[in-house]
Amino acid sequence: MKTTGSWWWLLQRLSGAVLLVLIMAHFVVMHYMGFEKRLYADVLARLSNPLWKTFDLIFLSLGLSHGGYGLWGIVGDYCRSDSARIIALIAIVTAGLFLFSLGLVTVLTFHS
Amino acid sequence: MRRYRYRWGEGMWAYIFHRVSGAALIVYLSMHIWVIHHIQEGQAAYDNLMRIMDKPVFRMGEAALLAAILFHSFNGVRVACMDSRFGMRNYRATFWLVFAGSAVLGIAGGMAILFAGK
Amino acid sequence: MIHRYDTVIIGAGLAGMRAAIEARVSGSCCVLTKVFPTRSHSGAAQGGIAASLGNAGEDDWPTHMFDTVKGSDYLADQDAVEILVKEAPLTIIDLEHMGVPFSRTEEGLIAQRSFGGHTKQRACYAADLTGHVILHTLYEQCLKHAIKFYPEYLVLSLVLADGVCRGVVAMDILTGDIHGFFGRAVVFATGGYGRAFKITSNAHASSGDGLSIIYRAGLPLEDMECVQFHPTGFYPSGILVTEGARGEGAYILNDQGERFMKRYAPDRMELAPRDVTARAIQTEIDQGRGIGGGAYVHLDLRHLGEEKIRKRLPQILDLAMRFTAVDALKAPIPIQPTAHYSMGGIPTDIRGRVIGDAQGTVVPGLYACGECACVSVHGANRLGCNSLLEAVVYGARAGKVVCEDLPGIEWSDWPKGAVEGVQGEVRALVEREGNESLAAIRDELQESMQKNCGIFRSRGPLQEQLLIIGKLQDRFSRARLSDKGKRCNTELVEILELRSLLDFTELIVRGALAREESRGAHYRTDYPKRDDAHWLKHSLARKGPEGPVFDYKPVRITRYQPKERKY
Amino acid sequence: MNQSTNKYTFKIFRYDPERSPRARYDTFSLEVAKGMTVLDCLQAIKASQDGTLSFRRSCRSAICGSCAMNINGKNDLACHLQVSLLGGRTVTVDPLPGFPVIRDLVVDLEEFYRSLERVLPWLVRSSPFPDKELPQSPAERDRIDSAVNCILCGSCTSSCPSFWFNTRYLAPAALLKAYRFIFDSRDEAKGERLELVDDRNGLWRCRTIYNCEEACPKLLKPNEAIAALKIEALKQSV
Repeated sequence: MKTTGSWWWLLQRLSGAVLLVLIMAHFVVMHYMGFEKRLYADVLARLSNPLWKTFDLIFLSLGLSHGGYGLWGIVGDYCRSDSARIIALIAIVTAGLFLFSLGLVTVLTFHS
Repeated sequence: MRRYRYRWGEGMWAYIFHRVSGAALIVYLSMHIWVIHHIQEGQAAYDNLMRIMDKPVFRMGEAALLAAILFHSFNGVRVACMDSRFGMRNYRATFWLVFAGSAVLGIAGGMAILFAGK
Repeated sequence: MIHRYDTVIIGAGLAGMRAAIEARVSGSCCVLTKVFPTRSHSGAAQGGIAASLGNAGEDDWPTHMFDTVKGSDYLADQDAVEILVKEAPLTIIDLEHMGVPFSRTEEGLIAQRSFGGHTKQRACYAADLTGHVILHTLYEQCLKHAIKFYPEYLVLSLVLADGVCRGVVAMDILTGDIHGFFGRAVVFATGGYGRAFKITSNAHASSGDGLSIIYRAGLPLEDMECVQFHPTGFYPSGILVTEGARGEGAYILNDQGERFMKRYAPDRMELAPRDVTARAIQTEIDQGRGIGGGAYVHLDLRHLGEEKIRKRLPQILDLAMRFTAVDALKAPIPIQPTAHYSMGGIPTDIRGRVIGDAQGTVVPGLYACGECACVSVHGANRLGCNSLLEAVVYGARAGKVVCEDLPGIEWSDWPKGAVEGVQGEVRALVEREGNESLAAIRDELQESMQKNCGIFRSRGPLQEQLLIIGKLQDRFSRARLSDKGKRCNTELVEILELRSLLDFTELIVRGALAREESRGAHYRTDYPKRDDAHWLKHSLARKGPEGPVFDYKPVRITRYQPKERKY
Repeated sequence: MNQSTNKYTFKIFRYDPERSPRARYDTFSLEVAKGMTVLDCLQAIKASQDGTLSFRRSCRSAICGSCAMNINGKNDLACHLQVSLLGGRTVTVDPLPGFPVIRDLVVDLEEFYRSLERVLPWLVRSSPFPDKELPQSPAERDRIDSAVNCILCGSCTSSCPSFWFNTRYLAPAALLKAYRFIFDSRDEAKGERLELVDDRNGLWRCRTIYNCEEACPKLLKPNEAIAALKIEALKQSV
């Protein structure tokens, strides 16, 4: 547990790999299975299925953490001032948590 | 600007595309979560929104989204494989492979989105 | 600005850095260097470093000593050689422990290969980058010990007061500022002077600045006429092709595809010492048996096989492609002799202390080691691999002696106006008006030295060369700089280097003219025999009121009496 | 055959803050003989056309690393690049990108040298040394071969965009130096060194752009060393 950077590096790759599968599935369902799949009724039906609920939650959390860590990497690449880095970190984490709770609310509370 | 004066090669473009597509996906994901959140406002409002989203200009956006997803994913796999020395060594060839793969699938998939249901 | 250090070391090659690693123990220490430490010319040494480790067959120090003494044509001081070869094995082990990545045998020991003039396989190597890896390892050790470097400082003059060395004055090349370095001990490790010749294996920086500084300070220089020509330099650039290539078994071929070394050194063939081999190649070329009648012969590696070449001579493969456009796997490499090493230099005793006269009077506070020094372990001809060894062994010795001596050396006063004097001198040089071009003078000097004072020498050309140097010195006084700035004025550096060249080339020529015999690398066609009765002695040249004055001192012979030298 | 000569145009970056705060390009026309390298041409220009042109050079045999510069957009050693092989009649010479320029083609490498010092760049051993050499098999020695051949010319680090944007980044040269010791079978500070390169300006700032692979004039592959270090760091954590 000494070289902590390697953990983050590995996690980013693993989350990326999982996301690759999830996003393909999501994209195919949403864009190639017909327009009605995107409408209220179908979404409602899917979200009533615990499997889809789980899928969406994993997708949501991995997408946000992968994106958030990617953003943090970009900040680290260009930003040398410590205070700016801390501000950026707080902003990323806050935005990530906010979006996550928003998505969480959508997925968990939306059912008939 | 002298600092950045260098003969830009495939590695640079891969890096820039990866970064730009990644940033774009973050922006899209944020908007996406925000928009989907509106499902709480009821069926009529939501389906109306979805119909607006089905207009050609948004469909083009979706096609672009697909291209970004494809490039970012494939290049991610490329980088991970090259980093872990998993078979791939030639950064130029693998870039073009990723580029061609995401271009072909992106154009085909994009066409399908643009002309779906027409 | 005056900096104060107990020890001031000049030069960051193998000798300088090795000295620094020892000298740091007994006080503050700094290293001034004209180029960044890892850019020193030690790094261009390729083939190996000699030591009787016995990793590739039986070997012992007396054999190494005899080979070296015989190689030197008996001009080497044998007590100094004995120290060199006795300390060699431990020195190599010490280097290895510092981290030098030597190539290895299957058993995991340091690999050793054959080399010219050595009768055993005793060249420890790291492919063909031996100097490079040792240089970098010593730099790493200097970082470990937090040794203070002043990189890109050109030393301009020695500060002597009452016969005691007080320090040096140097210019920061990047800013153009002149600094004084006040030290209780000053170690010169400034390297050689191959740039006196047109075709040379040496770096642009190898302009013998240290020697010229010593000479201008009124101290003597020893055996300056002994200049080594390496048999194998790329044609036409003169860039070095390691003797290790022949150590691995490469052939030298003339236009008829003949291994002509059998006519010059039937026993040792291509692995004869450098003076013999270089003369053989030059003779072939002069007699029209160069390739296509041209000024080069062939070095053929092909029979060694691709694997061995790639593994043991990777750099040569790369350089051959880049500098001669020859794929050494498929074709022989065009080569010619190239000015390589200066056996002579600043006279020191076996402890690295600089001596000021033929009686061996020590100049207090002043030390020298490495190629710029003349201990003399190489006499009239150095064996390959012995130079890296000398740099490390005598570098370390100089450092240790400094440690022993420092407690007995008091801080004295920094002479007033030492820095200002040099500042004025440099200013005058920059602002001087004239119509002579620095590059033209340098080119003419290098070309004429090559022609008149090269491998084969004789009275007529040498006398002509003296006249040429005189004229060039005169023209130099009217040489004009177009760059009047202070910041990173490389033209100023070049003119200072040229001044050095003009100083000591005169000594080379005068020494060669005086030494009426042929010994080692010094070959007089008008005196083709060695003359022990008159010339078994070292020459010492110092600056007199009207040009150089020569003096001589005996060679120290302990174990091996001079006899005929045959290979 | 050797007499065939050709005219080339050299477009050279010039900057001398003593005279003018503005950088510019000067063009020189030069007759280039067969076999002349870019360094030979710069020397010829300095000798006969403009003595104020400043650049570093020393060994001119591709081992000292002094004359690394940007030639036609690519970092390389001026001394081992033959003009005739460059293609085209115009040669553009710039100082190494990414480093502050001191004057003309001379750049300030201070930060570059300091970066090397951050990876514990010397052999570390706590166990006692034998009287003889430390044994090392040819295979173990081969493992570090490319890393010990590095000449510290700065070409790789200068070509690295991650370094341009964050000059605190260790960058390829220092990471290659870390590799040289981490994979040396005689060294005993592997863990410590891996922690040093795990710094936030360390290993993970590598964005796999691979400019370093192409920039290296000695054809070493710092990128492969970095990849190996990433795996090694990972192995250490699990």
